[in-house]
Amino acid sequence: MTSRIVPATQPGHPAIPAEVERSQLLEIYYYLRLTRTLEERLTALYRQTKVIGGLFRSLGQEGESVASAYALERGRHRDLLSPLIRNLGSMLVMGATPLQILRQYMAKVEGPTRGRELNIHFNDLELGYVGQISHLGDMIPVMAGITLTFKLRREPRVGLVYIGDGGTSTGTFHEGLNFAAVQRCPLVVIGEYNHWAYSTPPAKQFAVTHLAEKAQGYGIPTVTVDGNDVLAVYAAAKHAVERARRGKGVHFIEVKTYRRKGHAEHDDQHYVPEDELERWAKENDPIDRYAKQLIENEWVEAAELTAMDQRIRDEVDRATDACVDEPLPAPETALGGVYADPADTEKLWFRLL
Amino acid sequence: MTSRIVPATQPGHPAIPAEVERSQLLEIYYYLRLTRTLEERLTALYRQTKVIGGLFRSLGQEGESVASAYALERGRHRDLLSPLIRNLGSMLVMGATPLQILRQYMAKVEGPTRGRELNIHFNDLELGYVGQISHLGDMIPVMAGITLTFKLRREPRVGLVYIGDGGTSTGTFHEGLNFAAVQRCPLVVIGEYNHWAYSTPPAKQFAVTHLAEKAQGYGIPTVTVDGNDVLAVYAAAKHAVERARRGKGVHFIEVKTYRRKGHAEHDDQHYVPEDELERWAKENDPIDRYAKQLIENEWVEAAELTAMDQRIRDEVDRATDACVDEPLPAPETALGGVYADPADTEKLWFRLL
Amino acid sequence: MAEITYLEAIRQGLWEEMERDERVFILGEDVGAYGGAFKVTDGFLKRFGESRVIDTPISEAAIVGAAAGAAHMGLRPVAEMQFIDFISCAYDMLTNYVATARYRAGLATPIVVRGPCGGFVRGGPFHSQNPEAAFFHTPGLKIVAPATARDAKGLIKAAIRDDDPVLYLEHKWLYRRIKESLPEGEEILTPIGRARVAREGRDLSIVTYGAMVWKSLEAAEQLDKDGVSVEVLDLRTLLPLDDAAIVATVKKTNKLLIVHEDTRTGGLAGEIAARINEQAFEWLDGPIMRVTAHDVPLPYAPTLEDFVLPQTEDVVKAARWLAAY
Amino acid sequence: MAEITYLEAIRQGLWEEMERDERVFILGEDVGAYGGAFKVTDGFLKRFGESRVIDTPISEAAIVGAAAGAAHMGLRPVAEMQFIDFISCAYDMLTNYVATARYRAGLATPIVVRGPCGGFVRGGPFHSQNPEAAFFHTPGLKIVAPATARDAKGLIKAAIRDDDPVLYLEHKWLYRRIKESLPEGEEILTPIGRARVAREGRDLSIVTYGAMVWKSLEAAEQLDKDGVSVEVLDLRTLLPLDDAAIVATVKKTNKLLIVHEDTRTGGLAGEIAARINEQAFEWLDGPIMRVTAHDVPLPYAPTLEDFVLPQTEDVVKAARWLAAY
Ligand SMILES: Cc1ncc(C[n+]2csc(CCOP(=O)(O)OP(=O)(O)O)c2C)c(N)n1
Ligand SMILES: Cc1ncc(C[n+]2csc(CCOP(=O)(O)OP(=O)(O)O)c2C)c(N)n1
Ligand SMILES: [Mg+2]
Ligand SMILES: [Mg+2]
Repeated sequence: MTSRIVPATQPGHPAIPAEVERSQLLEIYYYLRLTRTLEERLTALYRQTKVIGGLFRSLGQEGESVASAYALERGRHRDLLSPLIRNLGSMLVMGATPLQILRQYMAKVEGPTRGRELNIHFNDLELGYVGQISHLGDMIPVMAGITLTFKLRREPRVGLVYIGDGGTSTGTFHEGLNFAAVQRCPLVVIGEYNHWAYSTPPAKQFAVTHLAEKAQGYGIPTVTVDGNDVLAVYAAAKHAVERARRGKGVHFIEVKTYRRKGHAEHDDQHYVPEDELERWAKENDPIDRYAKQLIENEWVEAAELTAMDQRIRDEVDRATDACVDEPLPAPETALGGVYADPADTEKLWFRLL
Repeated sequence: MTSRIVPATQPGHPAIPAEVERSQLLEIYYYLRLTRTLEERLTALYRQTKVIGGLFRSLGQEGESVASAYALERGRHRDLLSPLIRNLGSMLVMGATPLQILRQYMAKVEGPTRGRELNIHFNDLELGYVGQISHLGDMIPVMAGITLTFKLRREPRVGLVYIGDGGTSTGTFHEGLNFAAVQRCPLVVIGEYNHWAYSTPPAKQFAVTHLAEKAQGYGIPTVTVDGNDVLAVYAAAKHAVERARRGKGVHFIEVKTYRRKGHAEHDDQHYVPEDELERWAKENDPIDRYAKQLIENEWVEAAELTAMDQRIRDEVDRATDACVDEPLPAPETALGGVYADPADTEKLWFRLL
Repeated sequence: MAEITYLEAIRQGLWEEMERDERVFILGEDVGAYGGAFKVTDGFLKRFGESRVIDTPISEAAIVGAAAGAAHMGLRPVAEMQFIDFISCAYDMLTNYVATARYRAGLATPIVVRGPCGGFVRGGPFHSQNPEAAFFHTPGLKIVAPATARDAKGLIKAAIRDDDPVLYLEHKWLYRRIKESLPEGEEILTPIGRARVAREGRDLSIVTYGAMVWKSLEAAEQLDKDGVSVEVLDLRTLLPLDDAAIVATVKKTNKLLIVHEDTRTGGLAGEIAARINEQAFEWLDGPIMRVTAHDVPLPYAPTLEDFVLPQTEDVVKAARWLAAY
Repeated sequence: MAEITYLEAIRQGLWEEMERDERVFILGEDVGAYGGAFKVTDGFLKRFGESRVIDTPISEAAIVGAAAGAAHMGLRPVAEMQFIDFISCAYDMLTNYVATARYRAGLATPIVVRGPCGGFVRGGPFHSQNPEAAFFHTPGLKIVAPATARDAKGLIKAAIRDDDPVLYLEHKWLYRRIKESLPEGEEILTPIGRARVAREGRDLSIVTYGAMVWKSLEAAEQLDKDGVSVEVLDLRTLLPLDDAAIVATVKKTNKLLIVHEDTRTGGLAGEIAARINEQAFEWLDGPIMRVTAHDVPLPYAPTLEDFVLPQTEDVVKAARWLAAY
């Protein structure tokens, strides 16, 4: 039950970590870069006022999102995760497409929620992701129920859910995690210590030093890992996921990372101590670190990554072009699907005048 | 921040523990016996259907209630506690009277809530107790706010709040305790491990062994103590209370005890393992243990206790006689005091016909 | 054809659905070994085992949220609130997560949340609540409130089979007070969304639900002796309201008295009054009137509780007034 | 006399009360260093310090509960919900603990819970809610919803001085859209419980509140050109309703249109319709009608949001219909 800090992956270590294939290293890189490139595109679209509402970046946190999701079994009706707004990378790993994300952010009719919900609030239960609602913490009980079902049916499936350092203060986090722990649900919880909850620093959010300390109140094992070390996160998540799959119950992983943009694009981050952003960007960018590791260890060639970067840019370009001019949903479609039956909500009388 | 188990007070130890006066030993005994005698009287009244609604006993838990409250500074505008239904003893220590309790349970017009609320849901902020509502956990945030006020005003006052093993599963427990911990409120939390939450055993309530483990997620010190060892509870509470008073923040004390009656009088406890009740009654009754300790250590004479028992019976008799035939509140008083202004809620039209 | 209580009817309905469909399971506080605070699930643990009768921690938000998650995965959870008053702790989860899931995300969430509601039992302010008004304002949710043993059974079964989340309000004052002979063998299903004419009448309509159906029927009985013929409509489903049935009875009697146990302001009567204005204004021969509880938290003392809650005598007086209008 | 926005008016009201009364303090998420998500408390930390401007964890139930505790001790807490949608997480605390405290236990709980409500801002289902209906059904609570800058200021000040808990709903669509010149030096206090005639008229009354006051005034302007004279009543306080003002306008115009941004079923319009039936039925020359949002969670896409929410044009059409009745 004790917390241990997983040391950062050693740079210069020559062998590819056990159980990771070279192709997987590249695939992880693909998702990392895709996440960042896609978010940069979203930022551009946001500035052009094509994104509707707010934009939430995961800059600097792509590593933990991608690597943790990558530890799951993917495919139809396999493992299932529930992301937060900053887990775009996790969604992509599970099979959400840039086209879907772009459409959703621009509220297009062809988007996954047909314009009903914003940013990455959407699901594909078959592919394995269930969209959050805004109310922080609520997905923990829901994922407890989803993974309880896996357990009751004796399916070898695992769930994974994210919670921010701020989100751990909610009552639903507590109730859901405790419920899952008692039921020994096959659930992995990723606690994202990214130093901020909007403008609130950890010291005003809780009185412990590490999120992992919170896990101890639930009787579940926990580990703290350098969230910007992609392979360390992957290893920790893989361990927790396979443990859960073996029926050993809930596991809590704290990832230490840093939110390098404001809470959303409108936030000027004036509350952030000077130099802190720069330092994290320069010294501790998860993608830079990962790319360097791949190249320095001679696991891949620099040129492979450059080529992939270009392919990703093209992919995002194509997705953007495909949907940027698509229409918004037709007004009356707003009335469908509140219930299975009746299928449509009644149009109000004054609209018939 | 680590949990330690406070050893039970050594029987046979000859000196009265430091900082406890002989008169205090007797006063503690008085409250213990008063609690039990009063509850026995309530049981009799319940059987005569004079108690309205349910009756919740603290049999076997009087020790921790009385001893923890006794660690507070009492008097007008001093320390303040919030009890649960099984903390009748704590209320008595703070100055609630048997007459008030009897009136409240029988919904008498002269009762402290004039028939509006049940069992020990009532307050006297001057004397230092604030009544709970039924929704478990809600008093933790409220007590966080009360003790935050002590801190903001730099008053040397302390709050104490109880939570059951079951109640720790609520979201409000989590939110309130975390809030208080971050704010370093002068608050002592007594976690009552009494082995049951209605029919639910700890193993179905949480996945830790000790409630104290939960405190670790809040960054507050904690201790586990034999809840049926009156002086051990007192010592632990006194330590925590004075620590809080010195501005050191929240402290969590787990008391291990046992609920020897059903959840309420109607509960036949069929779910309790055989012999368990008998064993706790015989070997580990907090009042018996305490009385034995007082006498064997020659701190008091057995005859003193016997005399006090009789005085208490008389006191409870007098209180009962004083109120048992009192009237219930007049119907229309139900309309007063929803708001400060207007003072009365409107009587509905059909009552004017 | 044995007489069974309202409580036994709920129990039978649940039991039959669990026998019929292995996706149905129960979760809640003390529903297992204890069989539920009111014994609605007594014997279920023994019959269906620990994986279908789950004792939970005291965590209403987690109970409802976990039920939702299981429902997304194809199960049919029935969550018990020990008293319905505690549903307030899951208010966010039920209104924001559960009720919107189909609309915002195409997620089916066929859960039933059930629990004992209502007063007349000296339960005080936190064991007597009628929470329907707080959830009535929630597109995506359905709410049912049976008054009879037949509907208690028929609605729990229909709720479990419904593809949307249903809040099932069982009135604890009716638990052992109402008895009815139900045919064995026959499947009893009460359609959700359909009211029931509990008594036919000509002069005035009472629209009501829950325990107040019985008080209204008593009142109608008394009024009959005065020559006032009262029709009593038992709503059974509160969300969605059965507009057709409400409009039909108003068009028949031209006078409407709405009776509910819940407090007045913001109670369901308001919505019904608005709908009748919109749909049958010209048929009204008098104002739509309400008999409800007074706008105070429900107090504990019998004298106070009886004063605050609407009584048969109140319905009689109000109906007589309206009939004479 | 400078023009200030609705948002600035709230800010000024809060500021003045904090200057006036040192018992007043603010708590909420990001209210300190950040000055609140919408900057309502910008600069407060600097002026009043950390002990009167408290950044809290993300714990709405704890925020409201702690505010209640502090209020019992004599302080005057103002709790911010970052978006009012998150008040749902404190539903139990506000309705069961706070609202009943005076009644059940004689405990004064003078807290203000405030936060941005309402749609028209592409906020999607969880950043656009109008929660009044869920709390309207709560004896012991007061609810205010200013439409003008003057009332935004006058009501926050009155709410802080009120001896009972007040839910203060500030409409985020009005934050920077509404400007008004307020006299400096003069103390602005809007009495709680009193509606305001926002426009006088003869043919028909619109009773409304919040952002819909502006849409209704726009509609009235247009209708005026058609020769339909519309009176607009801005409720300002939702709980307790100002029955006298509502009845007065109905008795004057004999036609009532209730307009609210909230969804239809279970919205406040129902209660108003019921009260007018009870208090002014004979004065009605037509059915009480409602213009409200459609009964769906509020969707995100502009096309959808605009369709779901009531628009000026809807008010115009509905009023024209009712005027012609
Ligand atoms: C229950 C609830 N309260 C408040 C909010 C408003 N809110 C949205 S994000 C946020 C900060 C979240 O911080 P954290 O959990 O650390 O996640 P991060 O943004 O750092 O990824 C807040 C307060 C919310 N979404 N839900
Ligand atoms: C939020 C909430 N849910 C459910 C209940 C119903 N309930 C009352 S007491 C109780 C068991 C409490 O157990 P515990 O906290 O261990 O206290 P104990 O009875 O052992 O003193 C339950 C479930 C409640 N009062 N509040
Ligand atoms: Mg964070
Ligand atoms: Mg217990």
